[in-house]
Amino acid sequence: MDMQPLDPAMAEFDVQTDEILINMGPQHPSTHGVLRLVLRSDGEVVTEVTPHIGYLHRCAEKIGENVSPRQWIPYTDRMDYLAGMNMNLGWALCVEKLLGMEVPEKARHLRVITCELNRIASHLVAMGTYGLDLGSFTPFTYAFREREKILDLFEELCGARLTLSYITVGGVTSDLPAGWLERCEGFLQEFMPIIDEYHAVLTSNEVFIRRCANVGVLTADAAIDYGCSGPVLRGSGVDWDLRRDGEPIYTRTYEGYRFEVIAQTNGHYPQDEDYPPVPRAAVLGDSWHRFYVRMLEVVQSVKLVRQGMDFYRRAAGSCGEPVKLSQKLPKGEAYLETEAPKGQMGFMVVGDGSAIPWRVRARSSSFCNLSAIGPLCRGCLIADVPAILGSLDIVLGEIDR
Amino acid sequence: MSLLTQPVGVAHYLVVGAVLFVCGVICMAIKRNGLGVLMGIELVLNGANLNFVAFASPFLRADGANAIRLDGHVIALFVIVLAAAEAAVALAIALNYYNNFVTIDVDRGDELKG
Amino acid sequence: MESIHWHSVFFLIMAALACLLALAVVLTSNVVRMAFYLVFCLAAVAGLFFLAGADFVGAMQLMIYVGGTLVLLVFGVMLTARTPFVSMRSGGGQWIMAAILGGALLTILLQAAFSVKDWAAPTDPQAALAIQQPTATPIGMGFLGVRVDRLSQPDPRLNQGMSGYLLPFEIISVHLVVVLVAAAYLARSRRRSSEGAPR
Amino acid sequence: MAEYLAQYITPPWLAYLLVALVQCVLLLAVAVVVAGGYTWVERKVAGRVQDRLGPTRVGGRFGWLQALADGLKLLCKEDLVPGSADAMLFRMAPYISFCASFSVFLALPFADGWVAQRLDVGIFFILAVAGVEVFGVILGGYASGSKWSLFGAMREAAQVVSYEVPLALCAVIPVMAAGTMDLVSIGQMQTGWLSNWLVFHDPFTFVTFWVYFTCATASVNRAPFDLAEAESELVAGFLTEYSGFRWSIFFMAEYASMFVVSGLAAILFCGGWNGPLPITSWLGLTADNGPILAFLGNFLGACNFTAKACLGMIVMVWARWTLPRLRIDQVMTVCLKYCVPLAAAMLLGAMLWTYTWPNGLILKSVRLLPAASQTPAVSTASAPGAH
Repeated sequence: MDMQPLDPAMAEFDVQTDEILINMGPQHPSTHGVLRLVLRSDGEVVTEVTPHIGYLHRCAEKIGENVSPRQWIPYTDRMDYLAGMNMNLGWALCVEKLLGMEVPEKARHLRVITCELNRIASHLVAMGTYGLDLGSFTPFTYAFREREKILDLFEELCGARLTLSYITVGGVTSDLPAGWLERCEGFLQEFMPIIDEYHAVLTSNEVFIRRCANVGVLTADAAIDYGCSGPVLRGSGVDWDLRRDGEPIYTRTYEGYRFEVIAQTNGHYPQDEDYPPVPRAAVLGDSWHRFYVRMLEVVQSVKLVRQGMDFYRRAAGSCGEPVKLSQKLPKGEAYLETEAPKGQMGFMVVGDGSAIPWRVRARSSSFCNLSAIGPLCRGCLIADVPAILGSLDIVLGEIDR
Repeated sequence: MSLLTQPVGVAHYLVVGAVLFVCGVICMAIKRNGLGVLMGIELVLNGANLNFVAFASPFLRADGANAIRLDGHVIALFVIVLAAAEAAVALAIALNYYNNFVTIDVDRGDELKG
Repeated sequence: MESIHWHSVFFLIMAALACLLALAVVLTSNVVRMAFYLVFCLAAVAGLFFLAGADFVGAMQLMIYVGGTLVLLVFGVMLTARTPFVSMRSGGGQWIMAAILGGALLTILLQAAFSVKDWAAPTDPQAALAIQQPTATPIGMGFLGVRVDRLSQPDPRLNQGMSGYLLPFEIISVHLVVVLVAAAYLARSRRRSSEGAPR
Repeated sequence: MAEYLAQYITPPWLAYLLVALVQCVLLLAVAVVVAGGYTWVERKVAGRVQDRLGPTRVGGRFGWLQALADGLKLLCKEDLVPGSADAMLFRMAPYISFCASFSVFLALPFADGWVAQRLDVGIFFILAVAGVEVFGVILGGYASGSKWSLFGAMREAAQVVSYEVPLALCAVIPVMAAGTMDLVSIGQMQTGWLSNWLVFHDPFTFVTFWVYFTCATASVNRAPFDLAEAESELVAGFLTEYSGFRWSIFFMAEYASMFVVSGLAAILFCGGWNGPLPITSWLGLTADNGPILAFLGNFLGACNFTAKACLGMIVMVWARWTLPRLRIDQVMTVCLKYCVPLAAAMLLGAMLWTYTWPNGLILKSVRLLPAASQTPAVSTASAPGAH
């Protein structure tokens, strides 16, 4: 009778219990969409996690090879549907890189404002659903309450709440409506004190800390090896943010902005604000740190939005002219990674001289982040699997494309 | 129908006790499942307990003064506690048995080595 | 028309339940169902205890047997329940042997039960219906060495055992502790590999 | 009551049957109304905690009839039995759970003497019968033939069996202070002012109350200890395969046992039906002034008791919507490393306290009513035949 565990590192128990395979998903409340995880578990202890993806595959990249770059913008909205602006920006910048375009000053600041607002919205969803994953309902409603206000601002801006298609190749589709900046400023003023509420409900909650501190520890080396990026990478203490360290065409967007990269370096996080302290149980690279990085990035994004509004007020001129649909793409290729809320979102476009790209590819940050779940979950309890998965903050629309 | 109108006595309790006891004995004898044997033991102990409790009650018999009263209850309690202890140990043994033989069929445990 | 004796009616219901469920335990071969029937058999026995005026023992039966032992047993069933073992059947010959032996044993026991005339029925038909004395406190005092029910016992033969059950109680308690430690030791989960699982 | 009716109705057994039926239906109504009303309260409180309104439409402004609508919806749903399930056990399991938690009401007094069956071992009976509820859950989880259900069932079994130990230890402490296991007597002992409540009997009972409440929350599977049906981990645990009516029966069983443990907390620690102030004795609503006034007093007491039990349940809701869920190993740690030793220490402390000051330290002058002046030591010695 073959009862040997596959993994020799697995603890061997005196009571021989059967290893069972459990399907977590694709219809499971905490797999964040249609992810299917096959857990091999011995009682409550998980010995192996195998992610199965592809349930949300929609041939987005192939479609991109049949439409002009501007027509593909709505498809990027549906990749990371929680951060449509950032997806739009990644693709727009990539095509602009191929075309060698520059966007006007005003459009640049509008891009920063909307992308950072969307980053806040995305991190709010990450925070709320992470609460759900740990069995706490209330933070979810608190997070969505504020996210709704951001979506209201977007709706006013471009008519859509989720699939925005606002940022486009060559600039943005429209200028701000009258009074938008005041309403945005009003939101930010309301929002800042509420962040403390989030910290009270989750970040510094004793039960929360016990659930995610020292759970799913991802070392910096492992994070780099797996190609993790975004808050997952920075949660492991790697000081890397494409907004500062990216390609010039992307960092030019953030020229003149002051912000800190949220990563624990030299044993502490940026101390430009009054953040809750790191609990003693937390280990760098665990679920708690990944969560904490997102919470601090929200504050940084608020600062960026404020600066962006200042710059916008002072900027003159137009907010860019979208390229024509018949705009010919030069022969050659361009690849650009941008810092989306979930991590480094890369787009590649290959032109063959016609208006339709010859090849379109996307590099999904969630895909690489998800690839680390196997080693992260080895030996954890079943209850830790949602806790780790939630801390990776994946979006299946982006993984499956 | 006289059973419905007449009070029951110790003898009636003894009948129930006897049925439980015999069921338990049969269970112990023929079950191949180790845990089934364990359940047989529980049945036997309960049959015995029923007798103790029945003898303890002074209202169930004509010679009520001869009832063992509290002693019956106390012995029944001891039996219950010991049965719990026995179940714990027997279960541990069953688990070990399962580990060694990968079955709980008691008929298969016919070799005198662990 | 004679009035119905309620004590007897409830006794009959409980007794029938207990006997039938005990039979079901014997006859079924699915181990989980066996445990299920056993729980209700034991609960019915607890009902019989209540009817016999032993409310403390009855509650104890519910608490320890039904609540504790059986959950323990179900644990064991589940730990060892793999589909091939859930139902293990015995041979027909064994059944015949068991039926003969069981029948003989039952006959002897039944005869013994009805052989003493005084056991058949109480003299006072309403006695069992009378409000029963509390048993919890006397039992508790008995365990502490004071037999409150024997303080006024005129018969010197029955007056023995006044010292109560302090010593047996102590022995049982120590025994229980030893058994629990032993059971935990037997069923312990030993982590053999020192490297352990990465967390 | 039954004896009274038996004089007029022939045959007399019909009277007994009638009275039994009425009491059964009353208790069932209590259990069901408690469960139904409580779903409404839970949704309202959860709504407030989460900065939203909760039910607002069904049955007027406050959504009073939401529970009824929910119940109707559940009744209309298809009763599914999975193909791989053990159909008989699967169908039986909800009823076992419900019967167990419903039987507990048999011994739960709502006011002085307002109890279906006054038992000498009331508290013991309640703990014992409430423990049977877990059996239905285990059977349901096993019989569902789903791995998630099995996980839920095993978690429930491990958790409830562990938490029964500190729960029983905590229940023993007020029993020791009162000198009886009869819940009606325990309640009567706390007549009068707030200071007569057993929670203020000595410092140890005060601590015990909080330990008891924690363990009670865990033993009825409420958040943060709701591991058996942890929706983010186990889909719905042992309830995964249940639908419609059977699901709602499990649900009612859970809510009924929540009421029971909260009610038990009220009786054991917080005076039961005796308010913080001796209002009933001020108003003269006692047995000395005739049966009608006594009935009124008892009615007030029952309301008082229900209010206390509901307060306990609302605290459970509050905790549920505030805290994340603990992990199974942490739940076991809380039980075995904190609750059990703490309860054992409190038991020892309360024992020494009762031994040192058998009459209590609280000023006797505060105790207004003669029933309360019966000290624990005296009641222990004179217990046989005292009630």
